[in-house]
Amino acid sequence: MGIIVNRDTRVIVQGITGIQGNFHTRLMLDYGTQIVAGITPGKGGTEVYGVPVYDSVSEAVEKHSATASIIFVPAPFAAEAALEATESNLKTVVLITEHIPVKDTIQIMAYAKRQGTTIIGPNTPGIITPDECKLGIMPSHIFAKGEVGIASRSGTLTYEIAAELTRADLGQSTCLGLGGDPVVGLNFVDALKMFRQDRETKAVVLIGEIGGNAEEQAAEYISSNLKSKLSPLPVVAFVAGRAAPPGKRMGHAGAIVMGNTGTAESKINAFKEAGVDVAEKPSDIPKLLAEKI
Amino acid sequence: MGIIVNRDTRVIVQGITGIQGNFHTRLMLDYGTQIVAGITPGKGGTEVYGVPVYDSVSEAVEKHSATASIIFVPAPFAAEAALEATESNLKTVVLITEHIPVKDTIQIMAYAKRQGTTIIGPNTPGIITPDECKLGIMPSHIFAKGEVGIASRSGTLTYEIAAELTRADLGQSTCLGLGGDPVVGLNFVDALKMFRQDRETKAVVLIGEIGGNAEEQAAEYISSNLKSKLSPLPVVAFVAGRAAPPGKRMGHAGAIVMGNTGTAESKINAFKEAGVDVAEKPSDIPKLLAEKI
Amino acid sequence: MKLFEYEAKSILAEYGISVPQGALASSPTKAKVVATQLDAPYVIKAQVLVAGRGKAGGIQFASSPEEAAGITERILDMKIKNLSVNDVWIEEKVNVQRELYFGITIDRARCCYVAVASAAGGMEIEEIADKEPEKIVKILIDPTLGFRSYHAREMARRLGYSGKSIIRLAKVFTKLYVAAMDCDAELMEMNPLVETTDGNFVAADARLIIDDNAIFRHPKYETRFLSEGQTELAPEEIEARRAGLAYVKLEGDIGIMGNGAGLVMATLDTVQHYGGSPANFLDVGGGASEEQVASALNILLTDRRASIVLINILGGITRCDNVARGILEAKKKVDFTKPMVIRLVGTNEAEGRRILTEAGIHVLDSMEEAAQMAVEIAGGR
Amino acid sequence: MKLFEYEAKSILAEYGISVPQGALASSPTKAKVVATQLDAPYVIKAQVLVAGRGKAGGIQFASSPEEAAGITERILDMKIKNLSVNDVWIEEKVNVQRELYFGITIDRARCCYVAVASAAGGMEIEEIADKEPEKIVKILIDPTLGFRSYHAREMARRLGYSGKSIIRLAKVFTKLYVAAMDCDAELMEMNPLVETTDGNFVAADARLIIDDNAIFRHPKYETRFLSEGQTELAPEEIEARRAGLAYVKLEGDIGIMGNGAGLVMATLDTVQHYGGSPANFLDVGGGASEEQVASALNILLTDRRASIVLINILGGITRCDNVARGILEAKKKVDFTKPMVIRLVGTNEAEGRRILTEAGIHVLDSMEEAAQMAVEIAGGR
Repeated sequence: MGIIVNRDTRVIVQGITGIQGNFHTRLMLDYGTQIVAGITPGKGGTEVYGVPVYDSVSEAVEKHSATASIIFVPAPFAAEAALEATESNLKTVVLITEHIPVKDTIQIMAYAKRQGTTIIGPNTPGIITPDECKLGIMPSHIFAKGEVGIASRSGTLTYEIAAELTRADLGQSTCLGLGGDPVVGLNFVDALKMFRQDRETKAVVLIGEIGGNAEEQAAEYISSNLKSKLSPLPVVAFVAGRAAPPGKRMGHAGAIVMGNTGTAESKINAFKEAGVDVAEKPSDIPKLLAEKI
Repeated sequence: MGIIVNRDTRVIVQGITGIQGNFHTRLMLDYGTQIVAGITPGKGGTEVYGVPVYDSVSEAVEKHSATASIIFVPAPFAAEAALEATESNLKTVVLITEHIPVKDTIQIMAYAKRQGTTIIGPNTPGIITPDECKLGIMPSHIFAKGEVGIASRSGTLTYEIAAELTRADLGQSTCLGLGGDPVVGLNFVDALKMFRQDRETKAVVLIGEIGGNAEEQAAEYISSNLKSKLSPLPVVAFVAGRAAPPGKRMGHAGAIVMGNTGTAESKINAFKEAGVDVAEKPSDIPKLLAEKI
Repeated sequence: MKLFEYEAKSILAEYGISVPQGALASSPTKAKVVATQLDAPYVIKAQVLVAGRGKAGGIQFASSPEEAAGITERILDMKIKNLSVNDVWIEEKVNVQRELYFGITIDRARCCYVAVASAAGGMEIEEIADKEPEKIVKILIDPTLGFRSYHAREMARRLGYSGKSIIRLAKVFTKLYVAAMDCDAELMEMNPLVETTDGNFVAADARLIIDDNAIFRHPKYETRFLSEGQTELAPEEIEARRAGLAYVKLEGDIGIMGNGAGLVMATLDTVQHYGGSPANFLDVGGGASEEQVASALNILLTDRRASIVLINILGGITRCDNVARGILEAKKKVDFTKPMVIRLVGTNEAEGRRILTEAGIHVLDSMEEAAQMAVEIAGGR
Repeated sequence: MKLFEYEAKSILAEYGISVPQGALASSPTKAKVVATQLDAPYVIKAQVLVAGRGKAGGIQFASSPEEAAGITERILDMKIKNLSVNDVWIEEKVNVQRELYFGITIDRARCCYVAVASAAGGMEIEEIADKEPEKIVKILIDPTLGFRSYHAREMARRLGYSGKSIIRLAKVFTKLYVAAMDCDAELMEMNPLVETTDGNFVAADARLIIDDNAIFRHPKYETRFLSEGQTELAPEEIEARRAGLAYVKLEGDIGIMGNGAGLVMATLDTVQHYGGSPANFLDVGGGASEEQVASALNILLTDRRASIVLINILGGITRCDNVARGILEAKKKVDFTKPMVIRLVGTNEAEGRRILTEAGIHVLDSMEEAAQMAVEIAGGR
């Protein structure tokens, strides 16, 4: 169980013959992810770690009944790759690539919405349902199967927190990297809706950061939907970037305070008003969670 | 009754202050069409025959609960007008304008499909449900209320045939001009599906011409759907352009034989194979129809 | 509007598609000069706006500038499907490994553009579709998405290519698509698109038809659209176009005009039905003015092959009295006359009839009656 | 990437939007020369890449070329929010009837571009949103449809315009949209967009931020993106950008680096939580090489304000042994040293620890422990 990916997910890797694509294909195969095909235009007919490579997504999807794609294609070509995957009616597309122009991302999202494809990312570490399927670049060993869902806008900070949880014997149902760009496919509210439907997930950790208002929207969703006595879902949050100055991008294209919008304070206050515990430091999260499960 | 338009249709006229728009607004009002507003950007606040003029469709639709639009805007601006009407969620848009670039028409149709808007035309005389609503430029006096549906790719030829029918006491349920362009919003199959659902329509006349394969598709639809004993719908056809040479546009942008496709012979044969009577001359139609009703 | 091969090729070149080196020549002397600057052997091609010039001898080969001059002379003397040849295009012959077809056109039924490719190039696409339909690869183009690099690669793959050739060929396809959209093309094709012996792709022939309705977006073609010698249109057709009339020249002897494309086509058909032969199609359109009717009639009256004129007007927006006045005006201007059969009904019919009857012109009620009478009169001559 | 006002205005002019006549000057002498060619009165504006230059005295008026020269001298001597002023833009003052705001930016939550207009121009849009939200008109732009003429007219109408002004103003809006899309703008605005006393619309100030990720599509800005004096970035920030690192200069004394934006932000927050003050944000990114780690550390070691360096690495893709080697390499190159607190866990952790421990550097397990220790050491100095 968990959300979006599981042991039945049949994956193609777009950009499988590149350095990143090749490297992570091996790691994902090692983890047990069902990788059924790879795509690199002009390299059809070759193999990578026994995975057959095709020239086009449609050919691979047709021959291998793939349901998901993970994209390692460089930024200038990533939008085309994502559109190609979306046109082939894949259910899930994980867009690892960083530095995709936002104009391209906007186009991808509009088309994905029409096609009913879920896009994760761009600029995401991917998604992992421990012991079932890893569709991403996260270090595998820090995750353990369990009942905590994680949705995060940050990569290594997620690893930090997942590792803390695992150490505290709080395994994860699914850990979902939303992506560090200003425009991404899934946001916290989407993640919460899915975790709420997942029988395995008993609590959720949201890892936010400065920029945009995805955390504020999550807080609003939580206070109107997840506080009901019938289906309560405990949520704990962390927000990075209290020390960030306005107008500066903090590494992620999406992590920027513009005027008064997108500050850590605003997000933390919104969460608190929605009754969500906000951790001061990453290491506080297991404690806060333990009280709720 | 009839299809698409009736006495409840609430119409806006886009381009109401132009020569054509003004002229036909008067004729449509005379016919009893409910024209609730007109649009000409920059002329908001004025009136035409007592009809209030607005700067934008959204404003007019909001204030007058319009359900349909008829467009008299010149070709270079007609696409924008049609997109504006479509965005405002009107049910029906009649695009009278001739000479719209086909690239623009393709874009209009794609957007209309997404929005669920029915586009009639471009390059159409419009649609009339006799005694209820005229949304077009056809001469009113030749039509009479009755049970024959007409769908046609041609304007004056439709008048010719409608007049023959009226003279023969065969009134019309709705008379629909599909438009003379290569790409139009409704085709014969769409019209047949609607006429089939209409309780008032007892028989249909299809007026085709050379170019494309809309007639062939109609024939296919008829033989698989309208021959059943449960819901038979008699259809009589006429196809103009037997004398037309290949490679030449016969007045309409859409009336052109390309190689072997789009010939009158092909269409006539398709109809005959589907069991549809094809009139040799327009005046034969009432006779052919009279046998069926 | 059809463009000449050399014009279409210069557009392809602008968009980065390889075309053979070549130049235009309107005389044997010029042909020799330009050939000298190119590498032999040469292909010499009549620049005419009809398909099938190859079969008519309009494409020939030469191995020296002298030979090129001789061939140019012969081609410039030809008439190809009734069109004279004003120019030839002389280009370097490419080394063919394989001939492909690739084009962008419109799928009317699906309301979209369509990309069509075939591994069998060089023939007309309709012929390929007829003879080797299995060799045709089509992709319908989603208007909001466009024709993408991966669509192009998928087409290349389905044509049987693999490896780097897929990418090279796909780039040519996408460039053609962009060119076609920018040009408002109704049809833009490379046929053959040649895969050369060294693995490059070169458009050895190109065809471009611009959507007449989009000419206003392409000002450089606007005057060309109305000028003679630059189109496949007959002089009368150009004249009609300038007057805003839809006119097509045919082979018969009954001049025909009417209002509305469908009605005029039906009039032609009815004339043919009764054994007559139309000299033309002429639609004065909806709401024609006195002047338009007069110019239209003038075209018919001055057409020497038309022995009789048949006019079929069903007045809706068009007013019968305007038509009647236009007819009299045109008759006045042309100093000879022809028998006229006129059918005139609809808006302001009484007034129109009165005007014509007073001028001694007989007016009929029915299209069929009129057509029949016209055929009889033409036959009697 | 932020563009200077004068650059943004030249782009607007290319797209047919009216801007005041003006010219650039980098000295009082040049200012006098260019002013002579313009009509007085003049506006003289510091060309700096920060908002709020008006309040800082960076925008002044002059009524003669001599006065323009004097003002230019004073403005060129200023520092505006720590940035020196290299150029002023001198332009003709427009006759203001009304000041509007119009801009195109991104709606992150809705995944689309958004057009924002206000009848209250001249203030920052956030300020308008704060103070007069009812004056803001927004249209979300459907990505497959774009911002259409009728959207622009509807916005003009909702700003209170009527008649021909709607059409004139809408044309300016749609031109800005096209320019913004062509430039891959993250933000493009005219503020104020002035309605002049004679009813025209003139962009009196303009701002353009190009999406850094799209710079590859705009080759003319590519070198500019990495060069000093042309951006609001500090020299260290430029150096980091050249090395492919994400770096932001801050005001404190604890130099911080780590891998991953979120982790580094959390490190800063934790340092602040324990009472310390970060000197910077520095993310070496995922899978950093030895060299990248070395260049990153070099930036921290040479930053005079940073009295101590805190390194926080959680190895996933990034290998701890590479990080350790990079640290030693950087230390070797810089001839002075600073206290270092290093937290290093994850992939190849054992090897990384061994390398550092052998070099006498102490390695910690926990981010919080490391942050706390760094704050203590910095405080002890």
